[in-house]
Amino acid sequence: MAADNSSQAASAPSAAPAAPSGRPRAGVRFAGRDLGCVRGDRAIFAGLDFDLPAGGALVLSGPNGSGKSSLLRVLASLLPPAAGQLLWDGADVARDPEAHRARLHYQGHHEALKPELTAAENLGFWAGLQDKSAGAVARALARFGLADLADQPVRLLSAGQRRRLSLSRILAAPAPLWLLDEPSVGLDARSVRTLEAEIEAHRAAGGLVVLATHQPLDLADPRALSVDDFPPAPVTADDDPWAGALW
Amino acid sequence: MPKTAPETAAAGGDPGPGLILGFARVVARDLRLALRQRGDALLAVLFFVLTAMLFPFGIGQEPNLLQRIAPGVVWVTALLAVLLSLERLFLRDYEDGSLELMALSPVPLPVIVLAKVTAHWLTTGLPLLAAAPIIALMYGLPAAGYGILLAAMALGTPTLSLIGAVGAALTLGARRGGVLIPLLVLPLYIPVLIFGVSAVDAQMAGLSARPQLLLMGAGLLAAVALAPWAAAGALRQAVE
Amino acid sequence: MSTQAAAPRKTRSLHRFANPGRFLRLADATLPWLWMACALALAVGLVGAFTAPVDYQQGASVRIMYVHVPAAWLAMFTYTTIAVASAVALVWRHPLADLAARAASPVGASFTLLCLVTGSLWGKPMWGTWWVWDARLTSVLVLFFLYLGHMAIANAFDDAGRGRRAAAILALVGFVNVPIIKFSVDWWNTLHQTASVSRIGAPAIHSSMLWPLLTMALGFTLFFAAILLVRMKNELLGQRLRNLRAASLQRRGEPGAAATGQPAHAES
Amino acid sequence: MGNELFGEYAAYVWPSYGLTLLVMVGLLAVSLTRLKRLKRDLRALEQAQGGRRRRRSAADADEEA
Repeated sequence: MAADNSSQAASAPSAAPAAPSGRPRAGVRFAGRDLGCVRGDRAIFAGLDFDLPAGGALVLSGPNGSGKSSLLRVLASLLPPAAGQLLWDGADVARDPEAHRARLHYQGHHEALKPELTAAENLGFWAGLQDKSAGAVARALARFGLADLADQPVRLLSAGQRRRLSLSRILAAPAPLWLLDEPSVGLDARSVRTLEAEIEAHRAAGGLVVLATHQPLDLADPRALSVDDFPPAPVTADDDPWAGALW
Repeated sequence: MPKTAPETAAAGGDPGPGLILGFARVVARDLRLALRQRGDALLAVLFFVLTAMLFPFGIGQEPNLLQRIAPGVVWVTALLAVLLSLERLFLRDYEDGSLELMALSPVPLPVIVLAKVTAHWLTTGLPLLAAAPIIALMYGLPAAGYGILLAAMALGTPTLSLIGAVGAALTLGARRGGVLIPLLVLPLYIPVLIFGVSAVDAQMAGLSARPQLLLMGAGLLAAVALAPWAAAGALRQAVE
Repeated sequence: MSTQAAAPRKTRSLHRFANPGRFLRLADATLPWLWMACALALAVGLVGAFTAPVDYQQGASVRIMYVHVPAAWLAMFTYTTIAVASAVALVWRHPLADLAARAASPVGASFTLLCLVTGSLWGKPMWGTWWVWDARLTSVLVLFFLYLGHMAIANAFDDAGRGRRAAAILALVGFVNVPIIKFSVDWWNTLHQTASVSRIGAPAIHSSMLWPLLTMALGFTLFFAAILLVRMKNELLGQRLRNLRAASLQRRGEPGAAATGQPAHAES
Repeated sequence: MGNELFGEYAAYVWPSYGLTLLVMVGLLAVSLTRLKRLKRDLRALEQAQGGRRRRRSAADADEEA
């Protein structure tokens, strides 16, 4: 995928617009300009823009395969965008990927848990990579009601319990940006409410959340974005670079 | 420095643990995982001893012939044993999503690769080192050769694991990735094999094995410097 | 340039190769000249090869040198080209470099095989065996496996781009290792130098034998350049075909999508 | 051009040159036939997607990537 730099000169980011909700605190802003994504030889979306202030929640919607997961992976810098720019506080994320990775938690479809290790050991490892103490792990487990399962090998846990354990990984080490790919799948009603409470607490503390979900979560004034509204320009568009070249 | 949650939430993530701490934590986890399923390390050693035992059936048990081919057999079978265990280096983490999170963690990916290779060497390379004298005994290697054989393998097997890690990382997500690793990695193993065997041969011939060991040490340092970086690049592609 | 207006965006297709149109026109322009130069060089080289004096020791079999050495040179030259193209592809993400590496690999492998076979044909009259563990032949044999590994991993992925990038890393790792392998094989060869295998010292190259050799090498290189351009066109057209097929599949899934380039809402 | 050309090693010299010719012609044949097939498929697909003006003026602004 050719990371195309020449087009950025044309859409130089203007000064970040004032926080719409009139919040006095000049919190951080997370924005995307003209994002394009190619996975394999297929263009997933193009020309996608979004803007998320501190404390904001962006809910991605769209049918399966419309690119919600791909967008989340682009935001997590796992998948370099084929076009466009990601801006954190006005600064291009690509310029300092380490800093961007340090400020986010990504929760994908996989739970990244080892069946042989216990719940505490699994969480302890991930928190350890963020240099967090055992205390933070215990608190995170407690918040998702897993305190008594701490010493259980993960292979004995149910799918729902594993899902909650995976989500509690995010609470163990605070990071401003949460990227959640269908976090509520497999959770029972009580856990969904816990998840919503945690997200609201995170937002209240000035954090940002981008999540893709099919089951609606009731969050305070979420911003909606349908990835479907940014289909890639079909290959045979007028600006076809092949025109007049073949024969 | 006590930071209340809001500041850390708004300001930015925490700087990760130091490189050494991050390295140690990954090694600790991998070793704990390996201990919980001891099979893999044992399989590698069993394969090593079993394959080395096959040669006399093929070539005959004529003592000084076996003695002459002893270093070669030990090294080739050790190399194949390491090769067999390479696929599980990243595959399980790739499949259960751990690799993505490691790529996103503050600990740099090359350090994580180095840690995983160290854990792999401790669970595969070291047992081979322990089993090598048994095979040397079966082949009647003269006593003088054991020390050099172990020294050479101590320098060579980590290099094999490091180069193998690049092969394992490259084939993640490929159709029948595991079958591909030998084809990618074996040509790169040839220098280690040549110097490893010639170190023991030199010792047998009464010459000093210093040049061979020095070259293998240089090879190891080069591998430590370049392989994690190349494997990390391959892993970044795999988690896209 | 993409406009921010709410009107349907005229974004460029994301499959931007470095302006394939220009490369294809450039290739079409240079190919005839390349083929002519290649044919000329080979013709002159062959004439020179067959009129050059025969080496007193090896007799006429030395004439094999005029294909064996250029093939060995091309094997190395192609691998270097692949390594450079891979570096460009990985560092500057230049899509054409990716394609060049993938297109060159089979050509390199074929000439490496040619070099091995002609080497053994050359060695047979002298040593009575088809294969001899001579340092250079063994290094070329290892290089042949590096080529096979490169081709295998380039095709091992469903996603062509992923395969090319993985092959690029392997090419760089392999390129770093080639001198090390060469050094270790030379070391190994001198150690196990059995009496019967006399190192085939490069025959004293008399000038009348040298210029045909260089001309043949030039001819081989020109052939490589021409075949590379043709194979790169194949890769480009293949990619284009896949894109068109993918796009038409996508469009068939869109009820009421206009035929021409109007971006329609993808229902898929 | 008598004996030197053939000499007693003719059995080795000619196969080498023959093989070189085979490799070169083989590569060329494989690549050119594939090129022809690709062009045929592309032309068919292009026509199938409606009569786009094929020959665009050279002044068409091919955008630099």
